[in-house]
Amino acid sequence: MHSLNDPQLLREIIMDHYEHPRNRGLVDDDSYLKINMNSQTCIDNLDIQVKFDGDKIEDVRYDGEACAICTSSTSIMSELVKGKTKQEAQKIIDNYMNMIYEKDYDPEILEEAIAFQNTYKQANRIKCATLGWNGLVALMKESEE
Amino acid sequence: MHSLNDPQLLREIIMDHYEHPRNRGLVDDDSYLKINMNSQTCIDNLDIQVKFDGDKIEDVRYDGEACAICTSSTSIMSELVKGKTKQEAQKIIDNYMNMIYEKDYDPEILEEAIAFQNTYKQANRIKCATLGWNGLVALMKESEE
Amino acid sequence: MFDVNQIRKDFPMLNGKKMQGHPLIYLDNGATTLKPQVVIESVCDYLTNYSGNAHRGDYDLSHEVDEHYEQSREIVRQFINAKRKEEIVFTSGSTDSLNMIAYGYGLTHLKANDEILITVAEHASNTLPWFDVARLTGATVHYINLDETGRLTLENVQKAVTEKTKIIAVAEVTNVLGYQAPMKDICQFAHERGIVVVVDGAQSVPHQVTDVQDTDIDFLAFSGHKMCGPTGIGVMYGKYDLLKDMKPTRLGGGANSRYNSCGVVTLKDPPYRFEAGTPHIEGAIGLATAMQYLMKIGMNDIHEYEQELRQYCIQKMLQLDNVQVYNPHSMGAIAFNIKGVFSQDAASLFNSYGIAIRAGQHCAKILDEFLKVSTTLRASFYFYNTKEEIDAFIEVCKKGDDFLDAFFK
Amino acid sequence: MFDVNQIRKDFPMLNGKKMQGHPLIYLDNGATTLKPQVVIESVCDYLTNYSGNAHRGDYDLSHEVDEHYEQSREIVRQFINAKRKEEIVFTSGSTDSLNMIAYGYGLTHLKANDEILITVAEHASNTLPWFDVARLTGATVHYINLDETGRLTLENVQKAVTEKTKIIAVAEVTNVLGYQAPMKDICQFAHERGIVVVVDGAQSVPHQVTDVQDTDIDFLAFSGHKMCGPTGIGVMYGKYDLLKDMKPTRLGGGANSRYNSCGVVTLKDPPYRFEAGTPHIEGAIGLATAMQYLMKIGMNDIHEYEQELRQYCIQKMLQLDNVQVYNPHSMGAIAFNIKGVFSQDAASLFNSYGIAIRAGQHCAKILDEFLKVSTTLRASFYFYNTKEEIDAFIEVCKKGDDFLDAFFK
Ligand SMILES: Cc1ncc(COP(=O)(O)O)c(C=O)c1O
Ligand SMILES: Cc1ncc(COP(=O)(O)O)c(C=O)c1O
Repeated sequence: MHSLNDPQLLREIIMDHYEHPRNRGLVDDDSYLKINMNSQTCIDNLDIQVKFDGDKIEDVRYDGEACAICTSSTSIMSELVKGKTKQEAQKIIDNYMNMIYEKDYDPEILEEAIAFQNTYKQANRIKCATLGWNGLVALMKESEE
Repeated sequence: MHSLNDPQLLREIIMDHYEHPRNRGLVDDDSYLKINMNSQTCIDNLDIQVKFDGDKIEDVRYDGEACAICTSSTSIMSELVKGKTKQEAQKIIDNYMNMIYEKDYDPEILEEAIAFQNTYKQANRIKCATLGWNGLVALMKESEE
Repeated sequence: MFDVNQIRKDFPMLNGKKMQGHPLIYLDNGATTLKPQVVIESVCDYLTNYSGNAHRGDYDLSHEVDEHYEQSREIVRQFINAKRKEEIVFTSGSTDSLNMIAYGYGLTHLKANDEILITVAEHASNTLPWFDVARLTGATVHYINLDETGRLTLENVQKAVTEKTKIIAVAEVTNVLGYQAPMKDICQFAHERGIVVVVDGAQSVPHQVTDVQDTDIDFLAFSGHKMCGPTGIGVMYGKYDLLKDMKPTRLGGGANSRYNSCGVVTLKDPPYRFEAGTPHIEGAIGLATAMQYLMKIGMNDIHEYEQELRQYCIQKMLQLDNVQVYNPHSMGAIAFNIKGVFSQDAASLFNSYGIAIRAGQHCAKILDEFLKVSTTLRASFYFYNTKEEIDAFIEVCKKGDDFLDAFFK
Repeated sequence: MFDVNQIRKDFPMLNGKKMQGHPLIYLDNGATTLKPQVVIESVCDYLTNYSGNAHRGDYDLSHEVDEHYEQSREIVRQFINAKRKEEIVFTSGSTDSLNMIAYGYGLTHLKANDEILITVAEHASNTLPWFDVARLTGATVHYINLDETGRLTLENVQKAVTEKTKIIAVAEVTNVLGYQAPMKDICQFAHERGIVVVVDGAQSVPHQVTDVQDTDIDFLAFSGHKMCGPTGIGVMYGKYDLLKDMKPTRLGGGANSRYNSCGVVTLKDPPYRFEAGTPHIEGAIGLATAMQYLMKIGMNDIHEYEQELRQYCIQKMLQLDNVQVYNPHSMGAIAFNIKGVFSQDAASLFNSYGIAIRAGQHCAKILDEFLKVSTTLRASFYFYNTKEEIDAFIEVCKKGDDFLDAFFK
């Protein structure tokens, strides 16, 4: 677990994922579900792809144009949920959203995603910090249909 | 001249012209100029006809649907200007408008039209008390073109 | 508990405003309504304390505006009990809303020989756009007959509907005759036949409980200023699927998400695609405040009290020989005339006693073909009116014959 | 004499409003502007003291509203020096005005193969309606090239015009690059060829003297909220003869003088035919008050002071290595980026110091094809900004690289 009280560390996490985003780049593979997430009030515009294997999230990909907050939160998300079951992913998502919306959450489970714990102080960035996550939610829902 | 201070008399003038409008009814005669006056903010809707003979106003006619103030002010106007030269009519019109808009005017020249001297107290009736008169003005102008 | 004297304290215009030297008696609520202090304050609050743009900018002030604006949408949703807040589109008023429906939905869904049903009691704003859309598409406008009192009944709707009927556009309460249409029954009948029901709620939404899910209407239009809100703001409600299938009538900033120089445009989802340009922000906020104010008093109580006022007034008017009432049994405005007095002259007389009522055709200009009088007087109440005001109104009705008094006081 | 400290006292938002703990530095005036106390008061005055309907009713209150409303029209006429007040149409904003022109004039006057000229720097509200009107009529939208700095020149207009050109629709000052178009020359050239010139004045009318008779433009659109006025109100100016020849985009109460059940409609004369429904009364009144306020300060002085501010700011910015300015020589907003920082992240950093600036495409979404950057930051001034505010802004520009500070303060 990362120290919650070391802004320098949290900041480095965000910069690291912004400058070296993990799982970035789309694949040309019909077995992935795909969604375009574009924030209607800002510039972020990402395509998200998820491959499910039964109950499992086998892969997460994304690409597009987005700010640091959006890019790195999506990168961290992709690492966190890859290989997890939908149920496990849902628990991570729930905790993340709780953190963003200032409710109780379990920092342990969020790992690097705790870097976004201050988002509420700049409420206009919430849309950036959740864009990729909401894309995942939408695709998980779609996979159930 | 009528007593300016006898509301009862002024009122009778208006009622008389409302109930027995003079020169009412249109004629089917191309030598008359014609205009439709309909107040865009109230219900009054009159057609006005004027026959000019050179510089002289030979006849004034009107018909339509209008309130008491509009009907009787038009009736009185028709009597006042019939047979007058355009110049004479213009003087009457100017005095009438001055009275309506609370400027200096000569009551003598307005004869029965002084019944409308209180119009400014109910400013929303100005449009009624001037509709027919404005029709005359428009036709006089047209006759010059 | 409904306490009108307490309520009146909320309205600055009822505390000191005079007309012709008399305290204002405002009985033209069908045209527009007075504003309570809370609404005035909420408008000023925006202008004074957080006057930024909504949906724009990337700073806290803009976010603050956004939150207020979207919160207002949510309050409107509650007020009419819509399923989702995305079904609430802010417009500049009923007229704008009805035009958006006619040109945005009607124009794109009607074809030659389709039929649009309206009534002769509709307001111009629910008539003229349909004439024009009919002209453009080759569809035709037909009239549902009113019954002999002027009421819209399910039976007459059933008689008027044909295979070709695609849209029924009617007022829930009409602005001159004030009858309530049986919206729920009409919708049920219409929906069985795939007909879309457009409701002009300008005179109903301010005065009674509105539940769009219960009546199941497809579109609803109403204005803020007729329900204690600011002018220049109104609402178009539409079922989400219908909105998705509809074209905006105004294009521009905020309505599109992407486009390029070749003209390829991607519209945003409802409601944003319909709100191009900077919206009337303090209008939306003021309207939401008005709705909260109304909900706090209670729409049921408001409705009941207004009906009580109307009964009280009608009973007194029916006792007067010189007064003709055209709609004693409806629930909205009272349409009447003073016998032998042109409506405009009569309105002037009321004015001279400080009473605001309206004369004319009330923008329902084809109604004269039904009522057979070309103009009427209209007295319309709101929950802040009182029986004492009605008593004063009745006294002036009695003076009707002396209508020139107004001119010589 | 122009005294900014005196002027700032008129604006409640400049006296106490904070953002992220810092006094607000508002540099997003291109999006919307702050409101002086007199405007707030005139809006409240209507809502509090004479909240009736305009053009309606037959009593003094309604007449009083009418007078204020029409007086507001006259003040707008003065402000832009139109020939007649009947050439002033109140709308809900620039977007509404531009759509009214495109659909009310363009749609009825364009035919297949006619050409509409715009530029890639136009705001979405002066682009999308023309795309749609072109689609509906078979006309085509062509682009006038900007020069290498992003400026619209007469030469390039001349090059773009063909026999088929019917309409030129351009911003007098564009909202991202802020260059001033030579409107008078363009109009002269266009009118010799019977081309109608539509001007988007959203970013020019608030900041400089506007004289529609001198430039001879045919149509002008602008918004109240970008010039100290309320939201939800704007103006469409049109030469009277063009307005007479134009179809309203909204039909309804107040716009028609007569109609019957057969669909025969007689429209009122301009401007009333374009103002169907209850207008935004306090909006028009508030806008007129804003214009009086601006005229009292003097539009020339305002313009001069704003240019001085811009120069001051540009000079400081050009000294910074980490800042790229895209339009050092224009006169409107400053378009720039902090090198290596995504615009939205940068805006966030400014926010954390209480500075409101905007990031994004600024509703001119096809400009990226010209600037070759997909998004920029935009700082836009108004006459109440100061050099001290610019100094603070420059300090944050310098901190650009630490943009995540915003997140960890
Ligand atoms: C150049 C330009 N045109 C049009 C508009 C649209 O103005 P409004 O949002 O007030 O309709 C704007 C404002 O963003 C603008 O800058
Ligand atoms: C039944 C009805 N529909 C529509 C309207 C138009 O409302 P607005 O003038 O607010 O657009 C009115 C108001 O006069 C009305 O009474």
